[in-house]
Amino acid sequence: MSERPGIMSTLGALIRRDLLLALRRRAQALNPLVFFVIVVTLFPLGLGPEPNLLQKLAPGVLWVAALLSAMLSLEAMFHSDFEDGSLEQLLLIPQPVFIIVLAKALTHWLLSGLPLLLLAPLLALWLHLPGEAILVLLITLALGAPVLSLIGAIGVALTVGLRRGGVLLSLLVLPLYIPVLIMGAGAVDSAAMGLSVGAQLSILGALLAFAVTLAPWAAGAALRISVE
Amino acid sequence: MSERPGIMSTLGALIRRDLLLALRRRAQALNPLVFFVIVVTLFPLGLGPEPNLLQKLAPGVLWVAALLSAMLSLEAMFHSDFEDGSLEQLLLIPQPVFIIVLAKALTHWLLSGLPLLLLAPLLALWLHLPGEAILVLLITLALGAPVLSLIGAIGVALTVGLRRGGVLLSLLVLPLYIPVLIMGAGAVDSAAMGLSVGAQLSILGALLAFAVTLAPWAAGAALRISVE
Amino acid sequence: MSRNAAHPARVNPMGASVRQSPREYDSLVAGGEGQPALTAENLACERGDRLLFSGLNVSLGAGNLMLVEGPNGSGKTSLLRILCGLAQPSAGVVRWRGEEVGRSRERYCAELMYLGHNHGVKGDLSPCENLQIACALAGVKSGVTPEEALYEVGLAGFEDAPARILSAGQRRRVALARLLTAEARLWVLDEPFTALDTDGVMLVEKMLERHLARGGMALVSTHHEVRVTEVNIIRLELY
Amino acid sequence: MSRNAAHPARVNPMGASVRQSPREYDSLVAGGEGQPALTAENLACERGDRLLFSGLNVSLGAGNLMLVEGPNGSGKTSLLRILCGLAQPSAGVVRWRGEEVGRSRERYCAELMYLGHNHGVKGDLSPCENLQIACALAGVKSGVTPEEALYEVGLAGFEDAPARILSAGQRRRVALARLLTAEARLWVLDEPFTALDTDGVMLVEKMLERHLARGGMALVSTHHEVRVTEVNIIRLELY
Amino acid sequence: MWLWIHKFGSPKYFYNVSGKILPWVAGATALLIVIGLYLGLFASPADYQQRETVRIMYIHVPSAWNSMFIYLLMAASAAIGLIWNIKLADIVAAVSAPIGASFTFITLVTGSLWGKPMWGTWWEWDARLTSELILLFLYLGYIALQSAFEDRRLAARASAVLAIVGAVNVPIIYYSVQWWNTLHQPQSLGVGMSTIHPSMLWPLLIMALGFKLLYVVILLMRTRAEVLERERNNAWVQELAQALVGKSVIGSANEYR
Ligand code: HEM
Ligand SMILES: Nc1ncnc2c1ncn2[C@@H]1O[C@H](COP(=O)(O)OP(=O)(O)OP(=O)(O)O)[C@@H](O)[C@H]1O
Ligand SMILES: Nc1ncnc2c1ncn2[C@@H]1O[C@H](COP(=O)(O)OP(=O)(O)OP(=O)(O)O)[C@@H](O)[C@H]1O
Ligand SMILES: [Mg+2]
Ligand SMILES: [Mg+2]
Repeated sequence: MSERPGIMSTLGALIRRDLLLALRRRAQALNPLVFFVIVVTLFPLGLGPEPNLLQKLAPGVLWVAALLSAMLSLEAMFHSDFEDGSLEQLLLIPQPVFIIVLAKALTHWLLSGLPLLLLAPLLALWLHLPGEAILVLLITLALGAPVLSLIGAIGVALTVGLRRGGVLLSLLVLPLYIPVLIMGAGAVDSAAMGLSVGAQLSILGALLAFAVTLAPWAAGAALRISVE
Repeated sequence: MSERPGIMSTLGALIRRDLLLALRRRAQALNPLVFFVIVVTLFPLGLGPEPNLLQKLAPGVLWVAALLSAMLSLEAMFHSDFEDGSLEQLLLIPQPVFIIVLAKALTHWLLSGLPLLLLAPLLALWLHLPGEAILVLLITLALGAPVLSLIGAIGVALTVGLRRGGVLLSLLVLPLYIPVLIMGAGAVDSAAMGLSVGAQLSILGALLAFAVTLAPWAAGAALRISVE
Repeated sequence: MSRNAAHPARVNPMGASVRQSPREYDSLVAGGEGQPALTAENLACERGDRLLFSGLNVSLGAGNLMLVEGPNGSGKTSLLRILCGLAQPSAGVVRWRGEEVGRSRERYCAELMYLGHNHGVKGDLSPCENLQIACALAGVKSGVTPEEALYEVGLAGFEDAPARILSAGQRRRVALARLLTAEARLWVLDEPFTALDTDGVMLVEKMLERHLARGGMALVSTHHEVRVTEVNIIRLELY
Repeated sequence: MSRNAAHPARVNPMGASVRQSPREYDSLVAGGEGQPALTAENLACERGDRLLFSGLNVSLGAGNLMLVEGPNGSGKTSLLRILCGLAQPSAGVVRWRGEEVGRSRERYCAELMYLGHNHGVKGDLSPCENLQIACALAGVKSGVTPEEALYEVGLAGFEDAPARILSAGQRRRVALARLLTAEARLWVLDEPFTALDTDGVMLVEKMLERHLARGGMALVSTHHEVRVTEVNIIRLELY
Repeated sequence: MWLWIHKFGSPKYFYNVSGKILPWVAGATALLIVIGLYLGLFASPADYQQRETVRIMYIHVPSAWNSMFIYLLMAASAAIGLIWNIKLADIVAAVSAPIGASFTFITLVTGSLWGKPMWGTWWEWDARLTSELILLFLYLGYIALQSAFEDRRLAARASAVLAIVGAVNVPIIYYSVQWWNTLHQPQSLGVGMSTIHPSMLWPLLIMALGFKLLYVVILLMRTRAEVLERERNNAWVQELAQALVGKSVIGSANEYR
């Protein structure tokens, strides 16, 4: 007979669960990263190898690729749990629903946002991005990627009951991602041209604070509705 | 007591089935198209609105977007059939397996490749692509999109038994898409610069012929393996 | 709290039905009458590291029902999938009318109906559309229309609702209706009674009886007692 | 062809087991002993255009077993999901210890275990890991370790294989083991006998008996006869 | 030939024979690589243009050759495994993939390290560089697919289909990349060296042979380990284990029962 677990220990247990599941499918857990790399390499192939052109494009391409890679791994957030009935079980744990969503968003970020930070410098080199701009890229990714995961969680929670929601999901989520994209790519672009980036970075920070406080609640409510 | 159906009538029945299913989920059937539009519009947002730069990018961006949109709708090709047991039923129809794959690839093309032809001119205009280049864009899409569907069918058939195969699928399929991308984007680029495009178009045609003859067999073999 | 009334749409007239003619199936071509049509020799199945069964022999002739029994995890599903040609045995061969099923896959499939744990009913289509498609793809048609088949399985009134909204048992019944629209000689049913109510169980038993009386064959895995009369029952005990 | 041998790993010692103490559950706090803990008044459920049931009253006290019976499509699953708070009724309220379950969701969930048609066993994790996670997330733990629970449900030896490779019935048993590791007052089981062999059915019956004897409550939908002795059975007939 | 394939395809025969060959091949490999390295790093002259950095070539070029050679070998043995159902061929294909991927990776890394001093950039979208990168993706896809299947037999068959499709595509990819680059970029940073001095050629060839043999050694070792693992329930492996330890250390076929 032990105590009913507290909120933090539940959050920990949920994250541990999802990381364990990811570990069991290592090949899949690496996939957002791989997708990021592949999309970034597609562009030179589609656009030609001119270094000058590539450098100009680099901020936009890197950020669009990061955004797509975050978006495409969103669907896995709840999908298998929904299919095998685990999601119903999760909704019946004696904790507020937003905890589930928060745990899912955190795991998504750990698996899709964080690894990008490690690989982004390499890809930025491929696209001939200058050094200071790479630093700014990392900062924008560090601030922006969690926002993508959190906003994404709302979208997935809304579409989880629908089969083949995949691309419907992108339709819902992409418009919300656009501010992040504009600020992120804009900051890197400014840095590459030697301009100051303070304004964009603080807006990104504000978006992050906003998303952390609001997204879990919205996503929790969405989840309860769409599982019924 | 009627006759055992012939190959062509089975193919027809399979395609009708998949189109009917798509019709029932109209919102999803439109999604490859919507995704194409979204990706193309993301670029001006990530890169800034300079017309010259955009025109230079247009061939690459349009083709990369077409490729991603085809790729992302691939997963739906077999996924729900696998989950609900329909795929086993399909594998037990008294016809060679490649028929199933061929029907799936054709439906995929009807839903993801064909509609792009209608929307591509509009998007090309947004990106300031000149008129002759738009014509070439349409020709390359007409030749290339079926190749994407056919090669994609191999990838999906290989991963259908694996849960969360989504991004693994892209890893398998994207390297195989590269020749199509290079030729397609290359032809549009040449056309925009006023060069001749005959060589690229004939290579695309050859790729199409190649894919039509070989992909269904490979995908059929893959399907039988991965459903076991 | 407890109310009792017969549900009109569910009264099942299978017994009195004259829709499905009791005509015999065409007699077996190869092997002749009385010869087993489905045979398997020395089958073995290994899953992961475990040997589920080995040295298993199966032979099934016209009018025979084979019940595959065994506790959970003993390999019933694995065996049925192998016998359908959906999975490969680790040793042994399965033959249909003397030919290896791997070789003559299409001829075998034309006479085979399989119903697995997942029954392949598309939720987005109505029961009627589900059956029409199954009909268009199947080998030989029995002449029973989808509407008639749905009536037989007690789904009158649900023909045109999307199958997604049906209950677990109702969806199972749609899958069962497929057996009626096709003229399949061999039925392979993996736990066909799952999710069915008592009416439904009786319906399946009636269907089996009629199928066997016409000279059909059936392979059924189940944990229930199957009450069919006057048929040749072979029990295959896995353990 | 037919072989007979007891399968040693599946001999189930539930009857003789001393692991799960027959200690009573803590007596109900609100409402007092003997008062029903779960009540629902005037419940109605409409799906699509059909009214499945209306004016339904449910009340369940310590030691009571409620069997929800009815033909396929009569609304059993819909009712159970409503009583769990997973779905909203179109009319009426569900109360747990006098409080509306929508309001006091977390307190209700701490004492509730639900087992649906889809049982939520993760195929990528081993049965043991599945149970550990369920334990970490559950309300009150019973003190039975995952290993012990798996032993009770006859899965000794399968603790560490990925659950994906288990057979349909074995996966169901993993889900059942969850009931043992948590100290839930109310069990809601939707067709718990699905896919189980006769041993498995007996196991569930034993588990139910013991749960009820300890003052637990259970809501079970089923098409089978449930053979539990000495308990207060309430039948709810849907049609 | 057919008989030979079947005989050599038997895991036990392979295990015994490869056990005898392995030390010799390993010795030859070590010898060649040591000689090659000595010649390359000390005995050969520095390039008048590239100076000492040219020595990266003795690693870079042999790994580049290996990376392509191994892919073809992998696809061929996967095809043999698929068509004739020979377990050993499946194992060889499965085991080759990570080795090939490593050589590809080494090529990319050494190439990049070389590119910085030579071209002033870590990476250039040159045709050969790009196709090497795509080759790495093909390897990674193959490995990911292989590891995504539980059942080894299915994994082998599915990834064999992929390897064959990939092999059909490798030339297409290679030529289209070449086309793409020459189309867009006339100014070429050619990687090829048409004339190479014998004092550099010899160490290069020796290193190339050494790397080929290195692949063979790793292949044999990993294949032997894999054979033991997959055949662990067979009598001959059990005997081997018993001979080694004196008792059966490996789980029996029916450990769950
Ligand atoms: C990441 C960068 C690089 C990659 C991926 C790369 C890749 C390759 C590949 C695949 C080959 C074998 C080509 C064949 O046999 O057809 C090769 C050969 C070679 N590479 Fe590189 N390379 C890179 C950078 C460099 C650099 C910077 C140099 C020196 C300037 C260089 C010099 C050579 C030479 C001399 C050969 C042998 C020439 C031949 O066989 O034709 N590589 N490289
Ligand atoms: N979303 C929906 N829209 C319309 N009708 C629905 C919906 N979901 C369920 N139904 C209908 O509700 C009825 C009851 O379904 P439910 O799953 O509760 O039945 P059940 O008693 O559990 O049956 P079974 O024994 O087959 O499991 C069915 O007739 C079904 O058609
Ligand atoms: N891919 C696999 N790898 C390893 N073992 C497997 C795999 N698939 C199934 N098994 C094992 O094979 C055994 C038989 O499975 P099968 O589904 O055939 O059983 P069953 O007799 O149908 O059981 P049930 O009555 O529960 O449906 C199970 O013990 C299962 O663990
Ligand atoms: Mg089974
Ligand atoms: Mg139900």
